[in-house]
Amino acid sequence: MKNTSLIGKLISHREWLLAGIIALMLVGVGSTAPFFISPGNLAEVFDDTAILIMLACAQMLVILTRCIDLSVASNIAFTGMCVALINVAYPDTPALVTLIMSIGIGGVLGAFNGILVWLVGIPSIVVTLGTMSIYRGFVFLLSGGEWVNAHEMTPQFLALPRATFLDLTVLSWIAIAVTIIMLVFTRFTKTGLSIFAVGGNPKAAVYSGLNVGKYQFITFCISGAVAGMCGYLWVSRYAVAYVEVAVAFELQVVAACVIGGISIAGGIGTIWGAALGAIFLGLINNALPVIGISPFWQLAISGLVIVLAVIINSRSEKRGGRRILREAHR
Amino acid sequence: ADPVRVGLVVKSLGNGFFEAARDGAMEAAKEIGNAEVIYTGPTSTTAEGQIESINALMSQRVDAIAVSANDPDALAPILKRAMDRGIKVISWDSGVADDARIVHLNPSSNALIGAMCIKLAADVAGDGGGDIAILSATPTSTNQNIWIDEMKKVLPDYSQLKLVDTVYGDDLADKSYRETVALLKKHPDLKVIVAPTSVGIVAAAQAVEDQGKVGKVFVTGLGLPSELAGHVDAGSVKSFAIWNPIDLGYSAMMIAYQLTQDDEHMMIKAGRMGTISFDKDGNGAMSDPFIYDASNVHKFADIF
Amino acid sequence: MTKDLPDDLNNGLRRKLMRWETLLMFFVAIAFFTNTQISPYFLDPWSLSDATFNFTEKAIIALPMALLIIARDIDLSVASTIALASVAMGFANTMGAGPIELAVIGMAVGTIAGFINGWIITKFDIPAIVVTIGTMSLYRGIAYIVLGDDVYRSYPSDFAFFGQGYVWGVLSFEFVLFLVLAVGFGILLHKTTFGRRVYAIGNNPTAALFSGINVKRHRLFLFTLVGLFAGLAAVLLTSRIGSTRPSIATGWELEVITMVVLGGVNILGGAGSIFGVFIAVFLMGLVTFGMGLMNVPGIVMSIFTGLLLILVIGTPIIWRRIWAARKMHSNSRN
Amino acid sequence: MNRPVLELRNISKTFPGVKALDGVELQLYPGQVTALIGENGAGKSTLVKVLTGIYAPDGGDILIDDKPVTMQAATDAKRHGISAIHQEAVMFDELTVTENIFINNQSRNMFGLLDWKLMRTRAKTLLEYLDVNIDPDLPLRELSVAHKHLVSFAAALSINSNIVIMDEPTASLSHHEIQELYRLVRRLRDEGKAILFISHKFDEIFEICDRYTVFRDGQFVGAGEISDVTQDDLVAMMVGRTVNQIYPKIETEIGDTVMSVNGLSHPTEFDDIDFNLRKGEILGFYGLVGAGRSEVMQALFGLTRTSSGSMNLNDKPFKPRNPGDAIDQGLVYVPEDRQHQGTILTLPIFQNITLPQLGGLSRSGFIDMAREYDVARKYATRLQLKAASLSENVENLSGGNQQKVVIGKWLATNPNVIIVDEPTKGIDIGSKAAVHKFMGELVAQGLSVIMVSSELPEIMGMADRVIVMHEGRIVARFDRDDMTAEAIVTAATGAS
Ligand SMILES: Nc1ncnc2c1ncn2[C@@H]1O[C@H](COP(=O)(O)OP(=O)(O)OP(=O)(O)O)[C@@H](O)[C@H]1O
Ligand SMILES: Nc1ncnc2c1ncn2[C@@H]1O[C@H](COP(=O)(O)OP(=O)(O)OP(=O)(O)O)[C@@H](O)[C@H]1O
Ligand SMILES: [Mg+2]
Ligand SMILES: [Mg+2]
Repeated sequence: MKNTSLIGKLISHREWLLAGIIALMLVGVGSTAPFFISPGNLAEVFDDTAILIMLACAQMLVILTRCIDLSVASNIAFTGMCVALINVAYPDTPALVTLIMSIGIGGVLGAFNGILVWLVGIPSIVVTLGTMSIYRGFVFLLSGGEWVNAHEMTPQFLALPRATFLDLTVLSWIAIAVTIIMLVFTRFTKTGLSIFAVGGNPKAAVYSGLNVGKYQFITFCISGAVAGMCGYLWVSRYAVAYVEVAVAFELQVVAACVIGGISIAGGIGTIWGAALGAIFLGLINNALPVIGISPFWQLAISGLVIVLAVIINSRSEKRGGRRILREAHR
Repeated sequence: ADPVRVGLVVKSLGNGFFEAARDGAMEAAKEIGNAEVIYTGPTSTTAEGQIESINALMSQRVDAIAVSANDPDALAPILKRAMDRGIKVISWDSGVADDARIVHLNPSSNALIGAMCIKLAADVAGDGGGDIAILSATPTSTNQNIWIDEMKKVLPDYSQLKLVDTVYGDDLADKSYRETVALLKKHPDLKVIVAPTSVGIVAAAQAVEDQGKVGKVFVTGLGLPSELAGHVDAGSVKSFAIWNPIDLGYSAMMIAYQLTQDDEHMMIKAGRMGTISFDKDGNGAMSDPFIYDASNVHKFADIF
Repeated sequence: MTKDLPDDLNNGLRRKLMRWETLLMFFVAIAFFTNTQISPYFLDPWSLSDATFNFTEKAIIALPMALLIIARDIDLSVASTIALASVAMGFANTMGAGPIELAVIGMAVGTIAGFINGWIITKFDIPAIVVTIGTMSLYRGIAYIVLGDDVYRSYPSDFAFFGQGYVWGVLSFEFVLFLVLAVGFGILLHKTTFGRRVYAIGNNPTAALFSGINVKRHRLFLFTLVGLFAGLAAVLLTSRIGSTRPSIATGWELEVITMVVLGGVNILGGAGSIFGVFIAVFLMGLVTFGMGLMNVPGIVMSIFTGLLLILVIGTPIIWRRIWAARKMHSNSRN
Repeated sequence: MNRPVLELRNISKTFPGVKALDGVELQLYPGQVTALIGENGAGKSTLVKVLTGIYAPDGGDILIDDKPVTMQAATDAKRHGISAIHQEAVMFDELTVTENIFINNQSRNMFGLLDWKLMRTRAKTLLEYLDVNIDPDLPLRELSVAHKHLVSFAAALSINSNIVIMDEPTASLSHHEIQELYRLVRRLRDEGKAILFISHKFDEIFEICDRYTVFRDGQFVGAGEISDVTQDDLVAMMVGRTVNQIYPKIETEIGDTVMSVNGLSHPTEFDDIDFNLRKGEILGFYGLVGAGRSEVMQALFGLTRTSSGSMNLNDKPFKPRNPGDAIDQGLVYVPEDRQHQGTILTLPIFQNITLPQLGGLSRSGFIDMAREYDVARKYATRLQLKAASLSENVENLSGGNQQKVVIGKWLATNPNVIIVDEPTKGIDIGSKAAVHKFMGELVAQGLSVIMVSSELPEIMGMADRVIVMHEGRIVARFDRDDMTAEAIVTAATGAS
């Protein structure tokens, strides 16, 4: 009896379950390829996953409000191209200014999505399906289809995400900072709480004086700003900007949220969940080649994991009836 | 008379290599006078995207199509249909099935390219030799696959080199980068990465630099001087090879034009490139690849 | 008190539908006119016929997808299902299957893939979007496992008929098949009990259940149907390009959904018509064909399809709002 | 008499096709409870929504302390000292009790961040004030419907307001909780707050209200002191006519057993349910809200799996696997939640009515639209449905008319057993009488009815026999001759 309730508690706390699976995976991979779990390598894996973590956290906010942002990958490509071109035109721009600009540009793209959802009232999946094509098309118009290559970028433009501090890259630190800010934001601000509320029950939110559309708008702005920042980080990390940057990455971001237990129906989810979901995917991507599994298996494995994760989540979410009968309580 | 219109279909738009080829084709068109180049292709390296581009060219009733194929088989039916409609079809750079084009223009002899890549790898690995790995484009890329086969053929001659892995970066910079990083992790003793793709070689060089492996791991293969000059300076790339993509585009355009003029397809005059001969399967080669290193890369970096 | 309620059966509904389709028709007319202006090649029967190949397979999936979306579900795995079915056909081909057998195998594999989607979704009661994001990777992943960097080709020459054959003059087999299926789906959705139940489920699944509709079975059937049609599309596409790679049809799921949504199907379920989807298919076809004639790169075309999507969905919403505001205004003055 | 704190003048609100409010007026006085009375669809809830900034009125003035104000959003209402408990439970299931209570009224610490510790303490205090024992850290979804409602009271009280609006607050509360609520209302009144109390139940109106205002069809009919009027006066004002008989028990010939249920059990919801239903009989199921009656009925209808027990219908074993089976065998269920379970609000009336029997109205799968419309019209006429047309969406109807659509849809299937779950919940007295009269006609025609109701007068007035449930079990059975209100209520509370 005690046992089942313990398991019940564990499973109800999806994050712990997910963290456990991640730990198991690390042990498993580490036993075949010990170097994989060396601190240095783990830091690299984290560095490789940092962008996904940030995007998943931001996407979670959007999903909490019953929306979805499919335009993040295109936003990355667009903002990345913008800052790369700016860097080519004005090589003296300090990296920090570039970072701030990227947040701004991405935020504007996000705000455009948000306006269409809020003020025009088009379903978010339609809006972002549209802007996903539009933003990526603009990358082509902006660049004339040409690539911006490493040798055209200035060293300081390239240095920011690579610089290390306490054995972690600045990119990793940015991801950690974003995650912490998001945690505080969701737990301890009125806006954060309101985002959960408008997604959990939009009608009740209106009755409580919360403007559902406005909060959806805010989450799109956040998602856009984070995507914009990731645009710069991506372009600078891989030292190239071109039209197809991060193509189809939005699906990985949504998948990370799904694995992290964020309910697509809105209102349910935690930053921990989103971050762990992203780390989980990042780990799979990095570990498979290491343990000698053909890259051709990678896609099927992550697909299978997503399906299994949502099945497990759905089981733990089921709240077997209200239990009117007395004995059942004891 | 109406100008002769030739559709130049490339693997993907925005790729520096193909932009240079386009410039060559334009040059040829200008030289011919009464000809026009329609430069088109998808933004990602997919066969479906190329099919749509070819469909659009057919609708405009162009006179000839010159294609660098993302997939030799998937493009075959549509190209056959184009030929049925009286359009002259050639492939260049990366070929299609034999019966779906009149001739195919290889940038160089495939055997030579394969041999050259391995030779560059052997040079950079030094006498001690070591492990080498190949970073290719998409698994379906015709020319890549042929070159890799050719490399494997000559490898036995270089007993000091050991091919440990072949990975695919899909001609996407970020994917190539990740694949390179994974290679470096998986094979700590890796000495050389051979990337016979202009996208892959840049990404690989960047990854080697970021992983702090400059001097230990070298990248070589096929690439553009303009994109690799920085990496040659950084030391991750010692030398690499490429033929002149401008010449390649120029030749493709010339050949396509000639085919619209007469039926000769064994010996085709290609302007300043001279006469190019094609075998009974319609395969021909343009010229030998040229090797670039610190001594000459900056000179050519301004050209392509 | 007991006087009969006015007999305006259907009128309200039809009026609502008409408004949407009129708007689409208007856009189609604009696109058509523009195309005649920009290119002398546009009004050529063979050109038009060639152009239909670019969208027919997607349009065929859009038909059952419309039903699925009306019933409040969605299937993002259709493109991957195509890959899986195509790989299965390629494999069967190496075992010596004939053209008809290949087609049957393709459709069967599609059907199974659709059934698995539907089974997981209805059995565990998980949102469709989540499950099909997973199976989207899974199905294509299986295709990669089977085929890796290899290719299946040399399909029998008779097999080419499905994707390359012509029924009559410029009318290709694919296109005629699409026309027939569109009529069939129009009848299915708008005239049959099944169609009515699809609407009921899409508008309120709980009340549909309480009304004696076996909601799970209907949903399962719809997913299976979408799978079957993805399989059919795989047959056509494989036949058309005569080869199979695991990357076949990448990104199609979003194009199919764009067609459906553009056709006025409410992405949140409950509303839409096959006729709307039918027109939307042609609208997208015309727009992309016209731009193709001008050699506009595909990526730039996608800007236009994106804008078109937002514009076509957004215009009636804004229009309705202005209309309501004006009515409100005139009311309050009375 | 003192001056009103809140005064509405000439307020109008139009929805497409409906004039929900047409120049109405209302005054609320400090220290007084004002009842707002009117039939379903009279515009009461619409007025509440106008008052709380959820709907913008088309015209008219809202005056607070004689100063005109505008309400743009629910936050404005809060600013003007108005708090409301709405008719529908509009709460957040996934948030905790504390979060729900302070959703738009948070306390912050010195960093500008939310101060959960303080809010939890305040939540505890509020809940104690309401005399309920709820853990403020529980997610709301784990609470019963009644407790959820009480949390919404706490949320309304967390705002320091002068005006408190309660829209049918007792609809989902048990007898005990209703008494608690009365105490609360009186306490608020004594604190000098102005209270607007909306209810369809006359006993409570006469018990706690000081004044009344009556609306009919969106128009103001009259207002005054409760002590000056009788129930009949109010009814006459509401419906514009007098309603004599609210529970018209038609004596019918009771025949043989049509349905028998033996030892029906469910792992967690109910246990050992045993009863017979005879032809031409109304069998009442009484219990406090949450006693599990709906779960039993849903099991009979094939919606819920049972763990053991057996059923017979028309002398044949009855084991429905889904509602379709039950409908085929002549048993139908009118659910308690009209809006979610009963109707499809966004579809037209005629499609709602014919939905359960589409098969019968079609030829090889193709719907015969003409016949479909005939059926719909027949039942709409029979139930005296008030609507613009049969193609009107159900969402545009008032609650009572929506209920008529649900009943019509089930009658159209020609059932022989009809289960009605809270058939008159939230329905005005006029529609209620119509529903009751109709049920009488049904049994007179030989149908058998199972009626679940939490309203004692309704059960006692209508039922031939009454079964009382408590915590998932049958605890008492009464015949028409030996039922008394005391005995039934005592049994329902679980006291032996
Ligand atoms: N959002 C809406 N859209 C259209 N019509 C509406 C809307 N809300 C209410 N109505 C209509 O306005 C009228 C008044 O409804 P309201 O809910 O105010 O009645 P009520 O007096 O509260 O009834 P009840 O006692 O059933 O709660 C009804 O005819 C109803 O159908
Ligand atoms: N805590 C709860 N959370 C979610 N839904 C609930 C909760 N309590 C009740 N419900 C649902 O609300 C509806 C009304 O519940 P209610 O309290 O009337 O219980 P019931 O089982 O129907 O008991 P009875 O009919 O005897 O009152 C039912 O459909 C029930 O499933
Ligand atoms: Mg009301
Ligand atoms: Mg109930």
